[in-house]
Order: sequence, then structure tokens, then C-alpha cells
Amino acid sequence: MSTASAPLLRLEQITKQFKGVTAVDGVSLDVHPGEKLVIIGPSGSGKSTLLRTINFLEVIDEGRIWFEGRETGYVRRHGKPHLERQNVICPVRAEIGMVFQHFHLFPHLTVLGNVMEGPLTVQKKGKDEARETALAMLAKVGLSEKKDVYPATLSGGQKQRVAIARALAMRPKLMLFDEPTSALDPELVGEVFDTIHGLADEGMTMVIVTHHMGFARELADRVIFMEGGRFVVESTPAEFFSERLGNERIRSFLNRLI
Amino acid sequence: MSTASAPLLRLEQITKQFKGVTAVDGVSLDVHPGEKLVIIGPSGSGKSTLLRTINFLEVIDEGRIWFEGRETGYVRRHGKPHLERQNVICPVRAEIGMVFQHFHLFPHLTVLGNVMEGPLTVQKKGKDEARETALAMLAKVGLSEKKDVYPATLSGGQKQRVAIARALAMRPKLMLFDEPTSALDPELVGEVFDTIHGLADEGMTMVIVTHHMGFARELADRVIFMEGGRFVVESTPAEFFSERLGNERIRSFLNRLI
Amino acid sequence: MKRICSRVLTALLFLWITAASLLAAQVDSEELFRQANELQGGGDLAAAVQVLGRVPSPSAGGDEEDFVRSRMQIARIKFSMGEFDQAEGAAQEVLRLFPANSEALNFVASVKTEKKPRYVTFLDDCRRFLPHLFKGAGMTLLLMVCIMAISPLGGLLIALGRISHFPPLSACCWFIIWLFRGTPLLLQLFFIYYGLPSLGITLRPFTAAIIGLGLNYSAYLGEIIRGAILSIDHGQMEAAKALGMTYGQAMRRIIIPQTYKRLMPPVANEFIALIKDTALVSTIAMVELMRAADQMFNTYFNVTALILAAVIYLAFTTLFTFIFEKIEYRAGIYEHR
Amino acid sequence: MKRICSRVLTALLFLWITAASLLAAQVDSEELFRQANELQGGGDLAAAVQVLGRVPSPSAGGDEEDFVRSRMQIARIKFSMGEFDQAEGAAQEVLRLFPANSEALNFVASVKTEKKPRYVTFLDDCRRFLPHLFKGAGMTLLLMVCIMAISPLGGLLIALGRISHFPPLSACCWFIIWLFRGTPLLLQLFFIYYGLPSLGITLRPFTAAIIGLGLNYSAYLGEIIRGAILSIDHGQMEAAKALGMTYGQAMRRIIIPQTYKRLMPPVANEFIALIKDTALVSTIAMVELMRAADQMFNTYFNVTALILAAVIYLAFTTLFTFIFEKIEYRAGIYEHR
Amino acid sequence: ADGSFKRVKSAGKLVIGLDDSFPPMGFRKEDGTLNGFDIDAAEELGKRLGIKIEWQPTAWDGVIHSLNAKKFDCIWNGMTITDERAKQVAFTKPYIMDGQVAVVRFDEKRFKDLKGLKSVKVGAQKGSSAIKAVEKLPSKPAELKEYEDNPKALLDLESKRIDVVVIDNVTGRDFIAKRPGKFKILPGFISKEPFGVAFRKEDKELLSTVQKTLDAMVKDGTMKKISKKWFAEDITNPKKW
Ligand SMILES: Nc1ncnc2c1ncn2[C@@H]1O[C@H](COP(=O)(O)OP(=O)(O)OP(=O)(O)O)[C@@H](O)[C@H]1O
Ligand SMILES: Nc1ncnc2c1ncn2[C@@H]1O[C@H](COP(=O)(O)OP(=O)(O)OP(=O)(O)O)[C@@H](O)[C@H]1O
Ligand SMILES: [Mg+2]
Ligand SMILES: [Mg+2]
Repeated sequence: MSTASAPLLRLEQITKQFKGVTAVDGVSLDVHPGEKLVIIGPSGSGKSTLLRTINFLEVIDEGRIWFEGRETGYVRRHGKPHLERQNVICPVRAEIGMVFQHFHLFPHLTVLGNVMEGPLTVQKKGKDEARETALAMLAKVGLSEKKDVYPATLSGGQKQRVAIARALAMRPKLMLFDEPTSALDPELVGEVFDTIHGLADEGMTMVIVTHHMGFARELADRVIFMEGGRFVVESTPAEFFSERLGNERIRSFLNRLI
Repeated sequence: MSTASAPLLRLEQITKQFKGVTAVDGVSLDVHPGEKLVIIGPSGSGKSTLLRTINFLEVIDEGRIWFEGRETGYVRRHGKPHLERQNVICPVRAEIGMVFQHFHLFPHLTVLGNVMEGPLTVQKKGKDEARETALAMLAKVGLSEKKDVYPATLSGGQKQRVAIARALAMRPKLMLFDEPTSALDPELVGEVFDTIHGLADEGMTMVIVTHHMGFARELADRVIFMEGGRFVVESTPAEFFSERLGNERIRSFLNRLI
Repeated sequence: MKRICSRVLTALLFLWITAASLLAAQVDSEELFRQANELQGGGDLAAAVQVLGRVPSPSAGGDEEDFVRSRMQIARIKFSMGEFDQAEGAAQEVLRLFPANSEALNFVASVKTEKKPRYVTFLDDCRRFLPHLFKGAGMTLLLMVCIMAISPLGGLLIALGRISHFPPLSACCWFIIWLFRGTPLLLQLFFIYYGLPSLGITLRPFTAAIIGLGLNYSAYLGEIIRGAILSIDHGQMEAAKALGMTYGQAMRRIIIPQTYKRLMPPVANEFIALIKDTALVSTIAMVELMRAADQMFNTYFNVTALILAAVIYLAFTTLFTFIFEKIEYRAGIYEHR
Repeated sequence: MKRICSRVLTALLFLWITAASLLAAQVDSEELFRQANELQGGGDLAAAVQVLGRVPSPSAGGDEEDFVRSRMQIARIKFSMGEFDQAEGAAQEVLRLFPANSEALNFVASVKTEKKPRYVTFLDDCRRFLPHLFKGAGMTLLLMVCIMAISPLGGLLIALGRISHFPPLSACCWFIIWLFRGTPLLLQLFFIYYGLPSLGITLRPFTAAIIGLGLNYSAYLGEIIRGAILSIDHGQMEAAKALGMTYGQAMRRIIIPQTYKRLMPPVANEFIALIKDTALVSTIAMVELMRAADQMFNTYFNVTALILAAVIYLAFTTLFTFIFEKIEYRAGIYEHR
Repeated sequence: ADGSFKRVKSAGKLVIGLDDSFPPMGFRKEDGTLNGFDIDAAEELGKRLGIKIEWQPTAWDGVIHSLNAKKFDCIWNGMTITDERAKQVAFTKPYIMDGQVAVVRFDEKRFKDLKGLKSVKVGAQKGSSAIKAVEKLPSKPAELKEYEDNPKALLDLESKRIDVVVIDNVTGRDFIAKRPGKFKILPGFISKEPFGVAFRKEDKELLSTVQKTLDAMVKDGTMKKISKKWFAEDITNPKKW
């Protein structure tokens, strides 16, 4: 609100509870076009839950969500938000790409089939057009030659890159990454990191939840440290890693990550 | 052979093939009592396979194995090794503890049940004795208070510590670790590292396969770099991490691990 | 000569008259019956009743059997016309003469039933059928419990045989599975019960049923158990071996106990199917629930027996499903977080 | 008078003699049969044959029926003594008189069979039974193919209904599953075929069989399909939703196609069971393999028909198992590395 | 009057329900064609009435239900006339007098006649009138076992699990002839039982038309001829019953 450009995404006082556990606790957040946001924090701090509320994979208990300047996703009855029907939700989701920790590729489709699936089914594009888009995206993640194999034959890093291509094929305005490298063998982290770095360079707006400090250090515009469902620290990477930020908790967290 | 004390374990020209792929290619190795050996190397280089041949989980195609000065595990027919029967193999295995990447705890037994299982079934100890040993081992890994829960309720780090206690309860002469921390969330690596470090300090003989350079740096007597089923480099940690070791491949490998 | 002749003649005459009078009476009744049938066939029921009514009662010198026959026919016609009281009256006439006549007794019972409200009839039917059905259900239950005790053991043996690396044993278990899963249980029971005697083995029906069902279900459970064993993460076997356990110890202490939970759903399914497969032992002349219901249905031509049987089967299924779910929950308690 | 008297007398005398001679002959035969039975019961078979042989042939003025009866009994006794030629001779005597008599024809056929080597008899039986059995097997196959086409669709509908979040639909599907899995198929077929007409719905046997088997197997497959859908990693649904797919699109394009491979083993099991469950439609008067075999068995009192049926069932099972394995392999091709 | 015969006549066919595995009344020959006493008699009747006969095989269990459910027009399959059945359907007059007999093993020496059957194990086909006949045995049997069909009862007799099978005469003789040297019939009938053709109660016109034709067939000796072919004796003649 205080920044110049209108935010692409705005969260206002989002709260999400699971049977007594408050996973996200009144969080507000603006993401502006082209911004790269990295969220870090210990396990169970609500990072994934927050990310999942953005595209309605979790239904919030309180709060409001704006996307592209319009409040969306919920109708309010008796002051409480109720999720809208699919015909409202799905088009918003189609604008937001999401990459999961465990890839969740569709095992029964080839790599190309995975990447074509969104354009074909959701955007109702023609086969040829979808194919073209898909091939372009596979080229971007450097996996053109794997297009006809099934996901089961790929390495972890390759799988994650296909997952990224699958999200990109929808030409999303915002990309969400939920620990995109934590399920990978240490050796394979690099290739996925490079891919995401490339995307960032192209100006994609993204929110990345990660344990990998490389993302925070090399690619973030803003780093958020989350704990207990709240934003504890919100700063630039430089500030965050400098010792000046006298937060005991963050220092011990960073030290524990080897 | 050339060292003063008799080796606890000796491998001689071990070769293991999988349908054409040579996973381990004529490797020889002596492990002396109290020695801590760390094996590193890229994925598919044969580290796990080598470790598994030590307690006969893989049947070798060529070579000889000595344990405590006696050649064991195989009879030779027409010059080829053939695995002996269970009554020979099992007692040797009982002397060697193994910890797997994915823990492989027994889900149907409580934590205490897991740790008691070896002494009870293999060593035929009485219930009370087995229980006592198990409780001591759980105390050692710092999980006494979890003794009555089932593994499903534990975190990854806790699971791995139970797996270590389970192996220790057999009072093994040699411990094998196959990537004991790679399945853990980055935050949870520390506790398992500390546990293994403690064991090392007590003088346990161990062979550790890992991607975690902390092990090589802080705990190894000897570091082995494996590639293509062979030992490429075998040196002290100091030598290994110093730039003096002019091995291009190792340097790129180390750099890729963030 | 003349005396002899006349004596013979007199005797013959007497015989003749007796015979003729007898024949006359008979012909008379027969004629009445014929007419009545004619009328009844043509649809003129009232007239048929009237004609039949002319058959004289034994007290009026008529023939007993003809009388009974005619009155019963009147009763049936009246019954079909919906005049239950008159129908019962005709049957009662017979009963006055022959109080134990089963035809008439049955008939009167039918009329009484017809006059009662539906739900009373239903309750009566229940009272009539349930004792017999319960006896059959008891046998069904006994069979089930026996097979539920035997077949898991048999199945385990077959499964272990199948995954053993000793080819003859493995092949033999494969053959058992192939044979018993490949042919209808009906045929198997038939051969075990009726076929084995020609080899000198004469089994009692219960024994034959247990052997037939037991082998059949062992074969089915064998495949299920094998699947469950193979589905246990290979790491479990490796971890057990790494501890120094033998194959047998690992199976007994580690692998098989872990199969219990995943075995329960398919095994419960098989046992639910078993409840109904027990119905097939009626081939070898055993009386269980289905057979008992069938007997009642055939004896009384009354569908209530079948409905009651269906209800009992449903009760069994529901009860056992419930029990199996409880067991499954207990078996998997260690997976709950 | 005297003339009349003597005439009457003569006539009577003639009648008397005829009657007496007739009576005598009859009593004579009956007596012979009685004696023969006595002897046979006591084990003196040869003597029994001799006594029976005294019953005169019709050409010798004997009674036709008594003659036939005696010769058949001789034939049976001779047969039991292993004297097949003489046994056949006795039966042939009857056939000379009544060439189409079925009892004697059957007997001669039996004797001929007994004289042949075993394998020839078996081959003859095959030739005799197989055409009819094949016709039955054709019906079995037709039923199977129909149910295999219908029940996966029905099962899918029931499964989707069960997991839907609309309670009435979910409850309704639960009830269908409960009812059809909880009662024997036999009873279900019975109600559909014999019970529905009382509600004014009269079905042809084939229709009734398809409806009964179809509902039953839809219920079973429904549970299996539901299980398979629920077993698909939840992440798949999330990934599909994250792409912007609706629930229906995700089900159709992502979830259901992934169930195919894991569906195959349990569905194949059900279909193998179906092969044998088709045998139950014989209750509603359909002639399929089991019924055809039973007819042959009942008609010829010959177990070979049942053995052949078992072999055909085995062939079916084996064939279908093979086909299903091929399909399973194809369905899971994407999982091969 | 009720139009039932007209209905059949205009349909051009009379549909008859039968259990087609009931030799010698109605059964399949090797080539699958129907054969038997009832088949011969009914085909003759069809010829005389100028209508086709269509045979509808049915399971004997529930055969009366099928008739009343209009699956066919009548049951003509050696059906014993009993009171219970007569409540459900309308029978013609008897066209055959059958009887229940006792079958024992051929080498049986303990029993020579019906009176000798003391405390025996008896088998009979379930739902058949043989079950009723067992009650009429001179002395009460020790046990009654019911079988799905007669061959199974006879097989059980052969394997000595039971001592006697009660079976109707015409069927029993047929089976015994097919397994010669194994069984014999004890002399004498336990009970006599007439066979009738069963119609739905409302089809009175059809019943009387068939009855008339049957009467004619008895009178002109046609029935006798068929009887001799199948049973070697005339059991269709009411005078002999
Ligand atoms: N579906 C769920 N049902 C119940 N509790 C849940 C669920 N999802 C998350 N939680 C709880 O909500 C809290 C936050 O979980 P969340 O997954 O968002 O944390 P996280 O920061 O992503 O942790 P990690 O780094 O382990 O992924 C935790 O306490 C977790 O147990
Ligand atoms: N059971 C097996 N069947 C076939 N090939 C195997 C098997 N186990 C290992 N291999 C092959 O043997 C080679 C060495 O594998 P191994 O698992 O020992 O490597 P690793 O160094 O442990 O790798 P990672 O770091 O990924 O665990 C690889 O090429 C692998 O594909
Ligand atoms: Mg998370
Ligand atoms: Mg490895």
C-alpha cells in the first residue's frame, strides 16, 4: 500500500488453524510484480501453509486475499470467509504456478504430456499450440531431450525441473516454490537452483519457501523469517545475513544449517 | 597388512556387477580397530554397494573378505565365491552394525521393541537383559523418554537415532553408516551428527558413507573418494580438504555441494 | 344239474347286482366330477360348486373318497373366488369326518392365513420359519468359524511355499492355487464328497465341506498373503538381516507381523464372501442357512423364508464387517500418529 | 329254458376258464418275481436268473410287461456278475419286442461301454458331452463379457458416489454396496427373477442375470475402485488443482487414469471369481456351462461331464488370467524404469 | 371364456416350462435336442391343436413361481399332483400314475422288501414328493438326507453313506439302467403318485382344451404307445391304477 506500484498479491491478516494448532497467525503480505520473496524458518513454522493459502489449497479461517487488485477466492458470510465455487477459484489458480517439494509429476503421462496437461485441459488450447508451449518450456529448463520418457525414469533434479516447466507452461503471473530443493540429493540441488535463478533473471514474480540459503543470498529481493505462524523478521538479504541483525533465534537457526 | 595392528576388516579385490554395470570394481580395503573411515563420492559411484558387501547384503562376484582375521562369508567353487549358509553368515552380521539412509525401523514395534529385537531374537538374551541393554542404548542416543511410542510418531532425526541404538544394542565391533543424514531435514542433521560423533569419541570402529562433509572434516581418520566403483583418492582429511590435493574432479564435486 | 345251475345263477346274480350298484354309484360320482371339471374349465365356478355339492356324504350312502374329493374341490373353488368362509366350511365338512386329514388341515390353515392382516401373517411366517432358519444359520456360522481358523494358516503355508526359492515347492503351491482358484467351488465340493469314495476315501459331509472350503480359501488367502509379504518394504528384510536374523526369524518376527494390517481388508473381503459361499455346501447334502430357507420356500411356497434368510445373511455380513474393522484398527495401531 | 341255461353255462364256463387261466398266469409271474427277489436278496443270483427265465415270452402266451420286467432283471443280475454278453442278450430280447424302449436301450449302451477300454469310453463321453458343454460355455462367456463391460462403469459411478461430499448420494451408494455385498448372489438372482414379477416387472432370464450379476459386481468393483482412488497420492490432486483444474477434470485426467494399474490385480481377481459366479445363474433357468454339465450328469449319470466342465473352467480362468496380466503390464508401462 | 386358449392359439405356440434334465420325462440327448415321454406327448398334443410347442428350460426350484410369473404357459414335466401345488396352480387330470420306490445297493442283503427297512438312512431329492413318501415307509427311518438331485443321492448310496434312496419309479429305473450292477429296486410302491400338467389357475379355457385333447389321446391308444416306448408298460391307463 505504501509502495509505488500496485501489488500483484496482497494477503491481509491471514489466519489458518488445524484442530487447535494455529499454523498461520494473522499474516499480512504484499508481493509486487517482479519481486522475489524468500521465506525461511524452522520446521512447523507455517511456511508451507501460508504458501498454500495463496492458491486456495488451504481454506483460510480469517483474512482477505487480493490478486491483481481484486479481492478474490472467498465470500463472507457472518463475517467469516467461505471458499467460492470452482468456477471462481480455478481461473485464479491457473494464473499462479506452484512447485512442490515432492514434484508431484503425473506418473502416467510422459514429460511432454505433463507439461502440456495444463494448457490442454485448463486453458483448452489446441494440441499443436500446447505442444509448442510445452516444448519451449522444456527447452527453458534444459530437458528437451527427455520429452518422451516417463517421470519414473528421471532423477530428482530432472523431475523438479519438469515440475517447473509444467507450472511455467500456464504462463503464470506468480510462481510459488515450496522447498523446491529439499527432496534432492545434495549433488542435484545445483541444477534446480540454476533453473530458478534463470527464471528470476527473466523477471518472474516469485515466492520461495526454502531451507537453502543460496536462494536467500543470491536471488531474494526480500527475506522473511517465519516462526510460530508469524513473520519475525522481514528484511533485505544483505541485512539478514549481516551480523548486525541482532536476532539470537535467527543466528542459531542459520548455524544449525551447517 | 602393512600396518602394525591386525585389521578388523579386510576386503581384497572386491568386484560386484549388476547386469553389466560394475558397481564395485576390484576394491581392496583394510579397516583397523578404532579407525573411522569416511567414503564420499558422486551418486552411483558404488559407495552403498561396497558398504553392503561388507555384511553380505550384496553377494560379491569376485574377491575375499576377512573379518577379525578369519576369511569369511564365502566358499569358493571353481574359483568363484559362493555365499555360505545362514548359520555362517548371520553370526558375522550380528557383529557388524548397520544404519541405513531410510532408517528401516520396524514400524510394528515400539522404540524399545526395536532396540530389544536384536538381543532378543538373535542373541537369545532374556527379556530383562535385553531391556536393560536397550534402555542403555536409548539413553546414549538421548531418546529414553520416547521408548514406548511407535516409530511413526518420531521425527526423522529421532528415527535415525533409534536406528543407531538398535544397531548398538548388538554391541557390534564395526558400525556401517550409509548416508545416515541424507534423508533428514537440514535442521535435523545436527542431532544425528552429534550422536555419531559421540560414538566415534568412544572409540567405535566405523565406516561412513556420506555427502555431509562435516563427517569427513571433523571425525574421519581416513577419507576415501570413490568414483566408478574404484577408490580414486585415499587420504587424511587434512590432505583431502587442502587445495594441495590437485584433483580437479574432487574440487568440482566439493563445490557442487553448495 | 338244474339245482347246480340255479345256485350258480343266484350267486352270479347277487354278484352282478352288487357290482352293478357299486359301479352305478361310482359312475354317478365320476360323472359329477367330469361335469364339474367341464364347468370349472369353462369358467362357470358357481355351477361347478353346485354339481360337486351333489356328491353324497357317506352318511347318505355316498363313497367316502369321492365325498372328500368333492368337498376339497369346492373348498378350492370357493377359495379362488375369495369366499373364504364357505371355503373353510367345505374343508371343515371333511374334517368332521376325518379330523386328521392333512389336506383339509393345510387348507384350513391357508384360509386362516388369508383372512389375517398382512403383518400378522408375516409374524406367523417368522415364527414358523425362524427356528429352522436359525438352525441352518448355526451351521453356516460353524462352517465360517472353522474356515476362518484354518484358511489363514493354510494360506500362510501356501504363500511361503510360493515365495520360497525351492522350485518344486513353489511349483506345487502354484498348482494348488491355480487348481482351486480356477474351478468353481461347487465342482470341488462335488469331487471331494462324491468322487473320493471311489478312491476308498469316504468323508462325512462336514469333513468334506471343511476340506473343500478350507483348500479353496487357503488358495485365495495364499495369494493375498503372498502379495502382502511382497508389499512390505524390502528395507525391512535388509534391516532384519543386518541385525543377524535368519530368513525364518525375519519372516516370523518382522515381515509377517507387518502384513496383518494390510491383510485385514482383503481377508475381510474373502471372509465376507465366505459367508455366502457356505451356501454351496448344500450340494453335499448339508443343511445350512440357504438350504434351510430353500426347504421352507419349497415346502410352503412362501417367499418370506427367503427374505428372512437374506436378513440373516445381512446381519452376519454387517456383524463380521464391524468385527473386521475393529481388528484392522487394532492391527494398525502402530501407524497412527 | 334248458337250452338257455346250457348256453349261459357254456358261455360262463368259457369266461371262467379264460379268466382262471389269465389269473393263473398272472399269479404265476408274480410268484416267480417274488421267488427271484427272495433268491437275489439272499445272494443266490444264478438261481434268481433261472426263476426269472421261467417267465414266458409273449409269443409263448406270456404277458408282455412281465416278460420285459423279467428280462431286464436278468440283464441287471448278469451284468452285476460280470457276464456282459448274456446281460446284453437279455436286454436285446426286450428290444426285439419294443425297439424304442429307453430302459433297454440305456442298458445296452451301458453294457457296450463296460466292454470298451477306459480311454475309449472317456473319448466317447467327450464326444457326447462336449458339444452341449461348449454351447453352455458360450453362454458363460457371453455373460462374462457383458458383465466385464458393464460392471467397471457401474463400479466407477458407485465409487464416485461414495467419495462425493453430498451425503444423500454417498449414503445411497453405501446402501447399494452393503445390500449387494451382504447377501448371496443366489438370493439376489432369485428375487430379481421370481420376485420382481409380483411388482409387475417380468424380466427375461438373460436380462435378470445381467442385472443381478451387474449390480453385484458393480458393488464389489465400486469398493475396489474407491480404494484405488483413495490410494492415489493426495499430491496428485493438489498438483492438478494447482494447475487450475476442476475436481472433475482432475479426476478424469489425472486420478482415474492412475488407478488403472493398481486396479488390475483386484479387478482381475473379481473377474476370475465372476467366471465361477456365472454358474449361479442356473437358478434362474439359464443354461450356461455349469448347468449344461449338470444336465449331462443328471441325464447320463456320468461324472465325466463334470470333469470336462472343470477343465473348461480351468481353461477360461487360465486364459483370462493371462489376458489380465498382459493388460496389467500395459497399464503400468509408465512405471517401468 | 377367459381367452387363454385363444391367446395361445393366436400366438401360435404353447410355451412349456420344464427341467430339461429329468430323464426319462424330459432331457437332453447328446446333440442337445430334447427327448422324453413328456416331450413326445406334448408334441403330439401340439400337432392335434395345430400349435407349435416351445420348450422353456427352467430350474425346478421355483418352477411354480415362474409359471405364475408368466415365464411360460404350463409345466409339463412329470409333475406330481400334490395339495400344496394344487393351491398354487391348476392341474389336469393325472396322465401317468407313478409311484415312489426304494432303491438299495445291488449287493444289499439286509433288506428284501419295504418292510425290512428298519432304522435306515434314507436319501431323497429335496423338494420332491419322495420326501413325503419317506413318511409313508412302514417304519420310521433313522435319518433323512436331502440332495439337490437324484444322481447325487444315488452316488451317496453307492458310497454307503446312506442305505436307501427313495425315488419315483420312472426316474429310478432310468438311472439304474445307466449304472447297471450297482442298484436295485425293492419290490412294491411306497406310495402312488399321479403326474399332471400344471397351468395357471386363471387359464381355465386352456386347461380344459388340453384336458380334452389328452383324454382323446388316451382313448385312441396314443398315450399307451408312448408309454410302452419309454417304460415298456402302459402306465397312462387309469384303469390299471
Ligand atoms: N493438514 C494438516 N493437518 C493438521 N495440521 C497441519 C496440517 N498441515 C500443517 N499442519 C500443522 O501446521 C503447522 C505448520 O505446518 P507447515 O507445514 O505449514 O510448516 P512448515 O513451516 O512448512 O514446516 P516444514 O519446514 O517442515 O515444511 C505444523 O504444526 C503442522 O503440524
Ligand atoms: N540392485 C541393483 N540392481 C541394479 N543395479 C544396481 C543395484 N544397486 C545398485 N546398482 C547400480 O550400481 C551402481 C552403484 O550404485 P550404488 O547405490 O552403490 O551407488 P552410490 O554410490 O551408493 O550412489 P548414491 O550416492 O546415489 O547412493 C549404480 O550404477 C546403480 O545403478
Ligand atoms: Mg513445509
Ligand atoms: Mg547409496
